[in-house]
Amino acid sequence: MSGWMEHLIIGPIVLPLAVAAGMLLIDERRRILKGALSLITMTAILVMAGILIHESATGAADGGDVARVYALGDWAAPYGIVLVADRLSTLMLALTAVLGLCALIFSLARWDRAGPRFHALFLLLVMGVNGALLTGDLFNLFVFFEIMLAASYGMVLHGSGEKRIKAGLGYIAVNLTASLLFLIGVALIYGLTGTLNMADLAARVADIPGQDRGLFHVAVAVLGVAFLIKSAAWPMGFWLPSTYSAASAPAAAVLAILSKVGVYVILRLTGLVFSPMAGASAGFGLEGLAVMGLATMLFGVLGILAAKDLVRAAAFAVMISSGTLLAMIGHGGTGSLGASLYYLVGSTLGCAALFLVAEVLERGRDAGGDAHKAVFDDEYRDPFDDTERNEPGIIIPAAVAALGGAVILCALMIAGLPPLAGFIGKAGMIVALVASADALGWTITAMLALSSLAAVISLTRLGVAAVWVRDESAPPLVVGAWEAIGISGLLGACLLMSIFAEPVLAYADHTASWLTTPADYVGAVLTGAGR
Amino acid sequence: MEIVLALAIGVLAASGTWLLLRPRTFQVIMGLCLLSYAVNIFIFAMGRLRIAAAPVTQSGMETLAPYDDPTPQALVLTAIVISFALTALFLVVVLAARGATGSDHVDGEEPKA
Amino acid sequence: MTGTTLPDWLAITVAILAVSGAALSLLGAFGLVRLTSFYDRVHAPTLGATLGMALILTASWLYFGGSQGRWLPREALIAVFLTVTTPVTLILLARAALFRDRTEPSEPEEKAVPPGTEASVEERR
Amino acid sequence: MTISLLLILLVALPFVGAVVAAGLPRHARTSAAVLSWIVALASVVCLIVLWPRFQDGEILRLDIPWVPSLGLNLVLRLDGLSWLFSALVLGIGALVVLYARYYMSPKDPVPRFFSFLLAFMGAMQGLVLSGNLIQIVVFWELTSLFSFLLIGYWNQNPLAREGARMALTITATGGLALLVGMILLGQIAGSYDLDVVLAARDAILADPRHLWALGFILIGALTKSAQFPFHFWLPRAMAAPTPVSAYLHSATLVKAGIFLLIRFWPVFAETQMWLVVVGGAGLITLVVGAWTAIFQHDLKGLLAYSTISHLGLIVLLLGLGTELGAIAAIFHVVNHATFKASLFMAAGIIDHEAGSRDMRKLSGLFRFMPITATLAMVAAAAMAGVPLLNGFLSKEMFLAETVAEAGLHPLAAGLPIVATLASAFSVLYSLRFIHATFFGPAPTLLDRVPHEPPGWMRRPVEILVVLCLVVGIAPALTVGPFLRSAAVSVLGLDLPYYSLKIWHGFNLPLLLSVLALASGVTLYVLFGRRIHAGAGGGPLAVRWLNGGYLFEKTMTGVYRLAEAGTKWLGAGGVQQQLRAIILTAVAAVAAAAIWSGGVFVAEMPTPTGSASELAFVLLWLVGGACAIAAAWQAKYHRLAAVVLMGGAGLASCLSFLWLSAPDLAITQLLVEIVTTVLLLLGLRWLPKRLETIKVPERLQRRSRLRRRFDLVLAAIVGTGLAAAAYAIMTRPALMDGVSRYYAEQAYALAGGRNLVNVILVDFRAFDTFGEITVLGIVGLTVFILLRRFRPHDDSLPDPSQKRRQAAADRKREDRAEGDTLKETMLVPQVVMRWMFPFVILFAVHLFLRGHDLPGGGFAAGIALSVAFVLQYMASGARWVEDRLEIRPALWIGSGLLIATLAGVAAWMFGRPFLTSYFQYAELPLLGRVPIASALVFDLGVVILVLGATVMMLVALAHQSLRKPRQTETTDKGDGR
Amino acid sequence: MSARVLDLGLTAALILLGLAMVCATFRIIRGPRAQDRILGMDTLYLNGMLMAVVFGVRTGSDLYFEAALVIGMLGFAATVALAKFLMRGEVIE
Amino acid sequence: MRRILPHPLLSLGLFAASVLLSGSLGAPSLALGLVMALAAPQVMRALRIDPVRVRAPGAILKLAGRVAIDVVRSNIAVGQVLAGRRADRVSGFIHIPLDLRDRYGLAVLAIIITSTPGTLWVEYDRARGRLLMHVLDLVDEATWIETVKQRYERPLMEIFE
Repeated sequence: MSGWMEHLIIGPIVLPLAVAAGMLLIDERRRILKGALSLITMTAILVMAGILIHESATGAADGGDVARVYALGDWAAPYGIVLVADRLSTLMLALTAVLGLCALIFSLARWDRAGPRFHALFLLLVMGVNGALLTGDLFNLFVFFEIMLAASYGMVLHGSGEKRIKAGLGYIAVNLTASLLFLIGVALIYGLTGTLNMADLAARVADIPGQDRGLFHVAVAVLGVAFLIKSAAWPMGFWLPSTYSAASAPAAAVLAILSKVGVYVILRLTGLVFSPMAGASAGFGLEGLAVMGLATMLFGVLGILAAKDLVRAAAFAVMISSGTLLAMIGHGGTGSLGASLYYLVGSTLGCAALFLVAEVLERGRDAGGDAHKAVFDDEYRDPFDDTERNEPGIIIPAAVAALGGAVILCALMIAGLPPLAGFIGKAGMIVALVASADALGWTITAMLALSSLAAVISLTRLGVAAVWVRDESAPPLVVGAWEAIGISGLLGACLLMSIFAEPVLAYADHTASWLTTPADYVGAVLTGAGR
Repeated sequence: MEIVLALAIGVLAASGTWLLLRPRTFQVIMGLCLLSYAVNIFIFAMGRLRIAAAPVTQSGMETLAPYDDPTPQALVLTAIVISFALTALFLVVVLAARGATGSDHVDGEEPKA
Repeated sequence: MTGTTLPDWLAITVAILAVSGAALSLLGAFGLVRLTSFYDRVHAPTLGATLGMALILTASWLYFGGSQGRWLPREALIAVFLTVTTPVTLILLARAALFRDRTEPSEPEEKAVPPGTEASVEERR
Repeated sequence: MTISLLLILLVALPFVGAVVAAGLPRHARTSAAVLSWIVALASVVCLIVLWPRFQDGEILRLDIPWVPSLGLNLVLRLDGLSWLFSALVLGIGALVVLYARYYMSPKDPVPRFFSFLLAFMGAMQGLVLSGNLIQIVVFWELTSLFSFLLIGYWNQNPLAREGARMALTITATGGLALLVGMILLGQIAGSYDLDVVLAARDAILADPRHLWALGFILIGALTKSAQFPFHFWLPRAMAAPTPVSAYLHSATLVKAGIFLLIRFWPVFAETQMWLVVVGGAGLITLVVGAWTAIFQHDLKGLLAYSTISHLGLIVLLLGLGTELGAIAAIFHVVNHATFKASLFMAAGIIDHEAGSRDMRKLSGLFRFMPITATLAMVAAAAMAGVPLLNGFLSKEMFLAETVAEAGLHPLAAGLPIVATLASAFSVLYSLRFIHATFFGPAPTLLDRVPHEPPGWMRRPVEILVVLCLVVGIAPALTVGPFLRSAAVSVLGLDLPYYSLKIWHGFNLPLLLSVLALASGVTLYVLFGRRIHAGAGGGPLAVRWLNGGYLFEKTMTGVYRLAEAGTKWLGAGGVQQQLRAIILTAVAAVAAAAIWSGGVFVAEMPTPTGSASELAFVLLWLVGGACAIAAAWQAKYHRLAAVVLMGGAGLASCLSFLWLSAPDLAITQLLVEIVTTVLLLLGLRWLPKRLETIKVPERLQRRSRLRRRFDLVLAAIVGTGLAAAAYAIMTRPALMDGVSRYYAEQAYALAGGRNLVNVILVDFRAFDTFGEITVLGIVGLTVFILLRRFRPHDDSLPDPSQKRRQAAADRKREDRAEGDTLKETMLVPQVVMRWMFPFVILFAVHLFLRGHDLPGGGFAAGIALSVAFVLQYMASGARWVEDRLEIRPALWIGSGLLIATLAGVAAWMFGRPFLTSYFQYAELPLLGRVPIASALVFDLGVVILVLGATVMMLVALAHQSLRKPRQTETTDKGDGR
Repeated sequence: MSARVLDLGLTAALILLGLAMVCATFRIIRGPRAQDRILGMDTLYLNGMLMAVVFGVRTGSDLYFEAALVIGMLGFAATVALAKFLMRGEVIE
Repeated sequence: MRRILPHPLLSLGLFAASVLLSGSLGAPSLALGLVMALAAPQVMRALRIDPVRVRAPGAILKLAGRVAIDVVRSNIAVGQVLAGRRADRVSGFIHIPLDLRDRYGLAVLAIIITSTPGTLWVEYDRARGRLLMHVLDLVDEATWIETVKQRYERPLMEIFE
């Protein structure tokens, strides 16, 4: 272990934390400084994620895959906690970085003024997500989940307002329950196997004695329920629409990744623990996942059709995307997984972008609405209050047309219509499903088509209502420059991954096959350097 | 000993679950507290039960055999802290909800008749 | 049970001290059950908080002194802090109870609210 | 190379033009038109240049890899059919651009219009030039998308918006089906390449899945070409500007479906399904469209239904499955495009110059716009199938085919009759179109005087009408080669005999043609007036066949269903959500247990009978009773519930102690103290609940049921958790887990004896690191939330106790307000204040000894914060804050920073984050003292815990202070 | 012999303290008024602490001392908070 | 001296407590005790709390002994009450006029009274200098008043005033 590159992997965790901690020491009135700081930090994270993903994509010198292992405290796995940057986690890391950066830029227009300590919380949230993605330890995963959730509570409640608080209440209650289940599951697993390291667990699964196996499965089921709650699977995801639609736009955009972290963990664990090398446990729970996923998709479809505004539709789109992924994981197979990963990235970006766009479109709409009133008419005025609070900064022209275009792009991404990445992902999944030619595959295909259809119907309805139907009396649409940059950043990412679909898809496919052969991962972690 | 502790976990968990499913925010907070007691003991129990075997090593006896499993204890400590923090947060959100909506129902409004 | 090096007399003393302390505490706690008025009940736990505690702590001190040679009376810390802090609770509690009884006497069994204290008559209305 | 370039240009030019046009300023009407015109012309030139390359079935190809792993490549493939369609798209496109320049109002953002138009053109080009199945879908959906934008161009008009949405919904649905169908087809054929698929006809038909593939593809094709029952979107799309109607809804977009059918005609034409579905849909559409068209009063409506009918005709031709039918279909596509586009443009001119499209308002326009009228008459005649016009030719071929088919199949016996009927209808509505508009008395209902349009606006119509005439008169010379090359690319080189002559001699088809003409005229004479006076929409089945209405109904139904479904499948509130979660968890556990064939739980061991276990039993008797009582009391006696919970907490602390976990006991105790204070601080702001509140009987019953259910659920959860715990506890202890390593190495490698603490600050320090971050975040969030906290009205006033005590104080003269408090706190204050340094001392000890003995940073931090809380409780917030600087945010920040720095410091030694270092230092006087860098980390923990806990408590406590001075913010809680 | 007596005595003490806790719990649950419950809680804490001490003696381990000290030193903070709440309706003013 | 040791008694107490907490008389423990004894009282300075001035240190011991005896005696007495031997006893409130005004003296008195089973400090009216006390076994009001004033208040006044 030598050179700064070795420590790169922990950068996405330590850097935002250190900056956030430092910000707490800075006067809240120095907003520009804080904004600049977090912008720099997020950019740095993006760069780090870029380096890591580049490394995963190009592979090791001898042609194998790279799983960079970082033994915290210099304690080798499974005794210490390790961070593992493999194909999957770096992919998610990069996604988070892009999303985070864009949401941050968006928020610079005005949201960072809606409540105190925005930047610190934001960075901490990003740190939590990064940690959850990188960690190779189950309990540490719990801890990072909690960081992520604690910060997301803060972000959901950012700006206060009755609607937010009501939604936040349910969100917290549900997630606390999930955390308890998580703890129970982890504890049981420890009680049976004596380890918390995921790779070590994967190595031990096959050797679990027969009389312990039932209990082990119960433990994983409990754990699975916890993750399913986080990934908003039906019937445990009812909190998601109300929460996401109540949260402030940049928060919602970042939250779009949160449910995917749940999916990520499920993917990781099924890949590691229930792989064919898991002996009698191989393939455990996949059917359940598939059923859950389908139910979630159905619920999302109904919800998106019933949605009355774009934000809510976006929230249900997040659910649909979660459901799709769960069903695909349940379906299994390298082909499906590869396309699903591609879809994961695309749909997350699309939903996030829609959250941002919708906020701009709909903010003028219910000017008297509770949420906004509470945000910007603070009974207890801030000492650093200023008049520009409600202004989104520099305004760019031709807002309506640009926003209309943005809505269309988001809708294409979410509904999976060509020629954007949403379509490619969906087509890839259908290809794999049709190829598998089993009943489950066909059911998922049907649900995929149905969900696309529902998204088209709903998003055109709501999009038309938001962009084309504008009251004469309504305030003119304005888009701040920061907002425009943020939105176009996300959409640009969508476009890029559509144009360069082949390399991205190849990466995803390769990741899928890496996931289905966990021996490499286990080997990399358990032979990692350490004391 | 084991059976008593198992029953204790069961009673705490059942009471907690019951409260968690109640409509008033205060009940839910209490439920979460009780549940986290139950879960803490549960995690702890995963290290099996030992009396008078606190995991503080004596010199010359650096093996696991004479001590209780320290790992679950460390996990419980972390869990205690986190659940404490989140309980506090939940409490504050409950208060804020009560302030904003005037109701202490978990939905932020009284159920319609 | 590592401390088997204790001399017999010390062991027996420790045992007696512990049992009697515990018994005293139990007696105090039992008072909580048995006494009928709150003001009476407040007195009960003091048994355990004073002599009961003292006996048990002494037992502990003797035990650790005898078995491990640790004669430094660490237990004294507990004794001192407990002695100092218990009254705080009790005083506050009694005061609160008194105030509540004066203003909202809802329990018929609560009798003998002290006469002549300030404003009690007016408050009772 | 040049060919590749040309191919690329054919598709890319329109898109480039679209992007440029989008960038033009809002009022640049002419520049946008010129740009589009140039683009269209340039493309046409490219097309013409390519023409000599293939007339005999050659195919020009260009492969551009995009996503090869999905089989999705851009394959530009030009054959005769593509060329013909491409020519239609570009040629009519060019004319429409010209027309639109004059049609569009300068008030509209015209560049955007041209941008959409060009983009649509590009999409169509991409579609017809597509050599890859998935690429077809891609461009297919793009045409839907741009047609959506074009239809909705006048977005201030609700009809336009509705029409656009409907069109998109229908065609996108079709597109999805098409995607599935294409993927399936590609998998059957083994490739998504069109050439491979077309060559693999036998293999495809041998695979039973081909029916599915065909079905899905047909859904796509039929929706796009507006076939019954998906036809209704087309009339609604008439809300678009007329150039759009002329372009999309006569010449191109709707022909995309036809194109697809022709493309796959060689593969599927002979399957039963093709005959039934395609033929059937075409037939019904033909008749229904024609019938409905008769009763339209709107010119564009009439044309729209007529288009539907003609599309039906083409589809029917294709559905017949004969080669001549296919040729006739291709021919009619071209013919229909020319005359229908010109008619739409004419209708647009009328609308533009007369201000109305309603035939009931229009009349006698011939005298105002004779040239336009003549042009329209010629085009309408072509539509009606009058000889010497192109329409006649293809209609003749159609009738001939029906007659031929009628002889082949008994089921098809009626075909000629139906075809003739439809033709008669078409004569009827064509006649009506002309007569009602151009003849009769001068119009009275118009609000302006109509006149001829600008010459350049008429020019496209003129060109098209001339084309109709030329083709009609000399078909073989004009359209012949193109038709042949297209037919060759579909049918192969050995084409069946067909003749493009006007005169085939007296035969049955001619007779039918004449019959149709005659009966059409007769019908118009007989019923024309009545139709004109009718309510529109027409009699008979037309109303219930109004798919648009049904669609709207369906959509509302869908929305309503979705709402109901969301409600039914979803949860109304948090309570139900939590219940669902717990139910799911229980179900998941049960399922897992069943899946793995049960869960092993050891036999109950015989009780050891040790008397000391009795004490443990008593302990949990207490704990359990407290827990249950807390559950029971939490609704009405909240204070009692807090107390009871404390009891349960104490029991668990003592259990930890009993079972060898002193660290846990200490921490849990401290946390419990703080939690109690927190809960009480919160309780002040929650409403009191009284048992006396009456709930209606009905609700009571429901809630009783719910409670019973919850009770059962809670019991199940409790039993399950107890069983799991029991099962684990009775298993042998783990001897090969990670703990063994900890026990063996903690002292040697990490220099600590307290294993728990060593794990926390060294082995698994990262957990602790995360845990304090959580605490810090929560502290911040609490502060943020409470800064905007607005208490509810009924908790605004002081608590009743306080008020009464204040009142009592005021009553007596020798007392000031607040004396009761002062006197009560007199003694407690002394004790609590003097405890302060002692608690600090205790905290320092906990902190220092943590590595070797029970204690540690977290416990120390909480103990410290209890010290602060004691001061707050004893003396009040102001007293404390006047004397001590309470800056929790600062503490949180510094704690985090210190912990981070302690971790980062390891980098300087080339070690990973959080690597600890320890050493025994020989200090004078003190002797050997262990110095571990983990202590620095732990110091960060202490500071952060203190900061976060104090932040929470203080922020809550400040709420009572804040009320009286509402305008002022109390930012003491913040670190500024 | 002495160890036996000691063990017996300490066990008895534990049981007695356990019974004392049961009594205290009775008062907590029974009430009837808030002050009774808080008093019961105070007693419970006290007996719990004593139990911790006796338990420490019984196991011959010094490690449980801090836990007892925490109750002895800081346990009153909880009851004071409760009492203060009862007295003033507010814990911190 | 004042600067370094604003509260000598406190420092002494802290030193003792620290050593007890360390549980050893080794050099590190003593050093830590010393440091704490010097450092911790600084918070008292921040809180602006008056130091305790003890005028008669000898009296403290005497009082302590007396209290210890009283505690044991009243333990027995109350124990008998609780054991049910005294069915006829009455409990009640007594007002005791106090001359003691020093805050610390009052605090110590409160602790003594409350720590002694059978008596409870309930309410102190500062304006009138009157203490309300609850007694479990109220035999004779006057005796109680006398006891409190003589046995406790006098030495306390000696110590603190």
